[in-house]
Amino acid sequence: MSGVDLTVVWLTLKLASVVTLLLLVIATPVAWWLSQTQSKLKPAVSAIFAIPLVLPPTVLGFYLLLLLGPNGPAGQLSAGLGLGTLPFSFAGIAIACAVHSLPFVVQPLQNAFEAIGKRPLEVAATLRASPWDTFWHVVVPMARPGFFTAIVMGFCHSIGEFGVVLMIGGNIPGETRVLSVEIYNHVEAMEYSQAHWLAGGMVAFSFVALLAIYIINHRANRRGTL
Amino acid sequence: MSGVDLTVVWLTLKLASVVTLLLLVIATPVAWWLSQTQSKLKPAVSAIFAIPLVLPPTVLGFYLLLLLGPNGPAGQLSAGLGLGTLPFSFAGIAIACAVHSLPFVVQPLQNAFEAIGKRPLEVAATLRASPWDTFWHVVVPMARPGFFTAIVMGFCHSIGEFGVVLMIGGNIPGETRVLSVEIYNHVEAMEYSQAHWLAGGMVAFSFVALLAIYIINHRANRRGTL
Amino acid sequence: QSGEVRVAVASNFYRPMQALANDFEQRSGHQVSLSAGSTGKLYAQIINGAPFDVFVAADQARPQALIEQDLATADSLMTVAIGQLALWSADAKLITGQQQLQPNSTIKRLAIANPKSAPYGAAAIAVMEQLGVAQYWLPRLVQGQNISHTYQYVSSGNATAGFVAVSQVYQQGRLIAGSAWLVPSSLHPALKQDAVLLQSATTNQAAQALIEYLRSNAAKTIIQSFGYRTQSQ
Amino acid sequence: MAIVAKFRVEREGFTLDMALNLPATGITALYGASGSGKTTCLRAIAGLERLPNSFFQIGTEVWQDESNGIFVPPHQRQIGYVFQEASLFPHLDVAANLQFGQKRIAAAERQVSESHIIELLGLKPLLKRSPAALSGGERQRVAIARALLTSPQLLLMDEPLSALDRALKQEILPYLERLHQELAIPVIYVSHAADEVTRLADHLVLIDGGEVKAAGPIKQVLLDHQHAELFNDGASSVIEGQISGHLEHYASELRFGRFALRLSQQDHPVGQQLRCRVFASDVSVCLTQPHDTSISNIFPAKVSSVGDGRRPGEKLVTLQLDQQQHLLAQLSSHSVERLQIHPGHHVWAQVKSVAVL
Amino acid sequence: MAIVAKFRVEREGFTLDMALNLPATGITALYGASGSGKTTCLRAIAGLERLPNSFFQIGTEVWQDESNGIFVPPHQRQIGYVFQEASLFPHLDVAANLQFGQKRIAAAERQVSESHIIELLGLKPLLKRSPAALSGGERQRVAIARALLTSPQLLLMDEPLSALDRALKQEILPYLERLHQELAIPVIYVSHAADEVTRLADHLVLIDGGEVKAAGPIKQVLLDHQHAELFNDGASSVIEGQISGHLEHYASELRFGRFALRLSQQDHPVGQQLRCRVFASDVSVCLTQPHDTSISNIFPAKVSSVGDGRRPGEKLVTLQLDQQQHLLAQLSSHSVERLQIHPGHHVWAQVKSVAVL
Ligand SMILES: Nc1ncnc2c1ncn2[C@@H]1O[C@H](COP(=O)(O)OP(=O)(O)OP(=O)(O)O)[C@@H](O)[C@H]1O
Ligand SMILES: Nc1ncnc2c1ncn2[C@@H]1O[C@H](COP(=O)(O)OP(=O)(O)OP(=O)(O)O)[C@@H](O)[C@H]1O
Ligand code: MOO
Ligand SMILES: [Mg+2]
Ligand SMILES: [Mg+2]
Repeated sequence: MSGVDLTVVWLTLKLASVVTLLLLVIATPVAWWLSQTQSKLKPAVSAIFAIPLVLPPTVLGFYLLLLLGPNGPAGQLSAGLGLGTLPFSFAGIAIACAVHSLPFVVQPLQNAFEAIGKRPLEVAATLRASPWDTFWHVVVPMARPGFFTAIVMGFCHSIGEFGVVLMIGGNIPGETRVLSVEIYNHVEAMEYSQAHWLAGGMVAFSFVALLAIYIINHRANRRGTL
Repeated sequence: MSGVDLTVVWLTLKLASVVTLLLLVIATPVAWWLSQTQSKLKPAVSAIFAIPLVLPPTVLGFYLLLLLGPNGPAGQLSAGLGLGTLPFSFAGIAIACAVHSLPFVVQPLQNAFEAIGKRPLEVAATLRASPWDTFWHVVVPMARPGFFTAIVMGFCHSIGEFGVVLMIGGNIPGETRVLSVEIYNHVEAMEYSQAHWLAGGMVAFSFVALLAIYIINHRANRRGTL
Repeated sequence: QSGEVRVAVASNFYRPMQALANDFEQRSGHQVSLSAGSTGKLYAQIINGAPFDVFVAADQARPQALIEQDLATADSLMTVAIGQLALWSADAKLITGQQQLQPNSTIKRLAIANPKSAPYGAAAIAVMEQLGVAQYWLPRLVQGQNISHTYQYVSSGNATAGFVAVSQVYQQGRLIAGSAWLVPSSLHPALKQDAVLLQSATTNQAAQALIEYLRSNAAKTIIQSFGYRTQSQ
Repeated sequence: MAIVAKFRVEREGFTLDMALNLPATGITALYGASGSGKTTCLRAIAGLERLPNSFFQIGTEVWQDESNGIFVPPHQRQIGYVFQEASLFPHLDVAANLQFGQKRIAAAERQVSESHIIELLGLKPLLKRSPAALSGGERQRVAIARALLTSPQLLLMDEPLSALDRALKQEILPYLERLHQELAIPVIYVSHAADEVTRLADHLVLIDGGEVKAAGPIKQVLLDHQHAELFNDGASSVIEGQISGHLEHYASELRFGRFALRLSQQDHPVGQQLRCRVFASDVSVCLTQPHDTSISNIFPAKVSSVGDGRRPGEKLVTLQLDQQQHLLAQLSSHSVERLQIHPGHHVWAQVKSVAVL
Repeated sequence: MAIVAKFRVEREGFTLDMALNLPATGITALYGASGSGKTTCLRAIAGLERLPNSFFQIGTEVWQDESNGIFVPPHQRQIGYVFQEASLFPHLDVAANLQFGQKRIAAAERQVSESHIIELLGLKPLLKRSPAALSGGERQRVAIARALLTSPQLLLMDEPLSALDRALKQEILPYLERLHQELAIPVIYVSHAADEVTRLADHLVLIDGGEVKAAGPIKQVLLDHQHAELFNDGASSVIEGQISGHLEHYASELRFGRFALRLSQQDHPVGQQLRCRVFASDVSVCLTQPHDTSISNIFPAKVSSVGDGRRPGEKLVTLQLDQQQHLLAQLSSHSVERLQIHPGHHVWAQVKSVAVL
């Protein structure tokens, strides 16, 4: 692989990592709220968080472009705050990517939280753990399979993210040109052998990486609960 | 909306429904096997089923095209069986779409199956239920939240599916031109107001539909287990 | 009797092709179905058995490649349209001519189409090289995947200006909005868009009729009305 | 009919190694300390745990014979199982939980009446409830009913009554007894409660540290002083006899050998076999025949041995009524010394209370 | 210090309405049939269930007063809770489960020694195990230890010992007693086992159908014939006295009023207050003073009333020893008639066995 491609690989991994982190930070409280709430708003909030799934990525990207651009409300807000506008920046694709992958992270977390049931929370409370403490030391470890799935799905989906990134990113080398766009470009340009090499490498690498984390997870599961 | 658009909407819903069904049929046994197996192959199989996530949809579509096309091994097989080749047909996009959405369906099902634990299976066995019987009458109902998530994610993701469908489907009216592709067409034709209408309608419709099923699910959950 | 012709058309040419198809359908009674996509994607689909009869590309390379692989008929090859490039901004006062391309321009971010996959992008690079400002703009570029993305970058104001197709910003010979500089075609290789009849359609009379139609003056008038030039016979 | 079982398994810090040979009739109690392997054994019988190198046969049916590769999966074994923690299906209401097993056996095989069980276990008001809305004892009752409704060939119960209060136990126990008498369902019953065990069990298996310490008819096992410590319920002896008549004052008479025991009134007809347990602590000894005492059951006996009791200061005295029948009496050493009780002496055994089993 | 509670809630087919006024010292038993509302009450005390219009106060601390909008969340109540089903954290091993609560209280507040509890409950070999690899009784022991290690101000226990065998109970019970004596931790204890309750409890609350049927010092509540049915353990009376001496033959003497009771040897020093329970079924009556009997405890008494027993053919006779002390005797009607036992008659009460509480 050429030097350029390595930048691209690096950027891709960075994007996926940042997005995954961002997703966890956003999705965890949302999923927790959804799993615990008795509110009538629950179905509405659930539906809103599923919407990014329904929109084709390019279309989503298109609207995010309008929303975050200098004429869009979010863009004017961010510009007013002195942050500039987000499209064509790493931060922009990260946010866009996160919006798109949100449902894949909220759902498994919510399911995992709900599967815990009330009893462990009650037990923790009688053992003097505050709700916050309980969340970190009981809920999070017990929801490990859910977090695992959420992280794998969020990370992988961000690596494969394409339409949104393409639209919001502007293919700027070193900033927003990620692997998926690069492979796509090769396909478009009839450079099939480069595309094959890149795609093959990506699949092989991903397989090895996934295999490794699945093995680690498998071991951890065995050691942990039945 | 014009007559053409209604065909597109219909085709989209048909695609999403067929794909969801297909996904359930494929993913359920896979997820069940993964949740129950002690095999050393488990991490490898898990990793394989996560791979479609990593590939950008267009790239995935490209390779499916190569694979299923008249020169690809799968294409030659299907042609040899007298089935013709799959790309550029409804069956083709359905299969491609299913491949792409598989991880979103396998994962929540697997998590739900694992969350059930062994005890209910043991209880069912002592009550004379065969493994098959147990699966249908204990595992499936107890994994309802997982199935719900899997269905919502599979269905929504199929509606929003774009890159794979465009690549494998070829934007053929009445056959493979679904809503996401139609919006793309409008955008390409600079018919932005149509694009906005379609996208807006899609979001609104999806929101209402999702809201409805979340409300139904919410009620069912309340009636069911705690 | 009426037949059907399936056209794979490069996205940038989708709008004129719709008009052409309507006109053709009225004249011939044949049915036309259009499938839009990027040229590279359509090419990949055709070599993998896509059921198209006519391919209208955004460049000359892909139709040529199909002919070399015996997937298209050489005698049907024709240049349907010649694209024109414009430097365009959504700001009505910004672009007054090529001087905005000089360094220290008021243009903060310049959008072009991906030069690797889109001919308009390659043409834009050529223009900047010709003007000797390529080094200046390289770090200030944003690339749309195709010319349509590029247009959206500019029209949404995310990019201050960009190289777009004249066909996107002109209607009936007048600028629709913003300000623009029409790039002289001498500054870049010609943006020739070729069409070709696919091998599988050699017996399709409707397809042959469409190829014939595209060569007609009626067709050329329509094509020109979308801001393209056409090749003189 | 007999049950032959051989189970062996090694676990971190625990080895189970049991060979059992039980009659496939009546109630067999598995009794042992916490962690002694009772649940593991029951699970192995049900086939829920497939222990290597193991063997299980009931009557002529071999359910497990690893040396010949035989292993009948649990759902093909006609068992009923009541788990130590009531494991109701959370997605089904009480009624559906009850029907789950019942629906899965042929109508012809249903020998247990649903309405009867529902009434017996007081489940009527709970039928439409979800398991989450039940109290601990209510859950356990549903689990018992559910297992019974499969009309099993062998009933396995893992401390089914420990979550229930005494009044409920008192209602359920006779039903279990009758069930196994009427339907001849053999029952293997794990319990910590000595009173349950002695009341219900025909056979007793004492388990300790994964091994069988004693097994046999309950009368035999209980009579052996050695096991008093393991059984942990205080020594007792069992009297088996026939109802010989119903008396006024709501009393019945049980004849055993040449003796008669006065009992509270029994429902059983004259001639019915009956078993009673007499705790050593309920037996006192007089040197002369007491007359003006409220104790009705007084038997002449011969001291056959004097052993140490469980605690210092206590003696366990074996009294021989005739060739067949012994009684154990738990006396203070003080009394033994004061009354000069030695083997061979003739005394009067006063039985203050008798537990009908 | 006192505990004042008022809980009310309506559920489908069940209404809880309890007003409790308990001393915030000693052990209070909640006793009642399955489904009577014991767990609900305990959960309300812990704050796990927030019942509307309810009130709870311990000492000067108000934990719940809905009319003033006060509700202290459970984790801020210094309670220990042992759930009816041992609810260990599945993701933690036994050691980590034990430390979970302990880590969360200030070192200065730790009054319970970890190593001591681990030894007492026999948890040493289990420390590295996962909860899934424990037997039912082992899980329950871990749960008890875990609750104790938070050195709670109030210990709530929901049938903690029902999964344990008698030997273990016998070891744990004295520890619980000592715990509450040494640390003065008040305990509210739900149990079905009458022997546990009578041994442990200072106060007894009888619950039925969501209502308090009787509450008070255990001696009082048990002595009332009315409650025998509810308490379900057979009538009994409680004798409270002082150890007056240790005798030879491993015996001790308990002095109460002008009487002395001979007991098996007690560890307590002379002068120690002690409480014993005498079951009505362990008391027999003679018209003349018996001499050559193995029964050591024989008291002159006056029949003060003759009532009906639980079953037909049984009578419950109240015997008055002196102004203070009563004994209940359960006799057959046959004997009552034969011996002509009527109020005012003087008899000899023979106490066959005494349970030290
Ligand atoms: N969520 C609920 N909805 C309706 N009824 C309930 C709910 N939870 C408990 N109950 C009922 O409330 C009553 C009291 O339950 P509780 O658990 O307090 O009983 P308990 O005295 O602890 O019984 P046990 O000894 O069987 O554990 C029971 O009749 C039970 O069925
Ligand atoms: N998966 C396991 N791994 C290691 N040891 C185990 C496992 N399961 C059970 N044990 C151990 O095996 C022994 C027997 O357990 P079992 O559940 O049969 O006991 P039990 O007699 O039923 O006890 P209890 O009366 O407490 O329920 C216990 O010491 C337990 O700790
Ligand atoms: O129509 Mo193109 O090939 O996407 O510029
Ligand atoms: Mg057990
Ligand atoms: Mg309870």
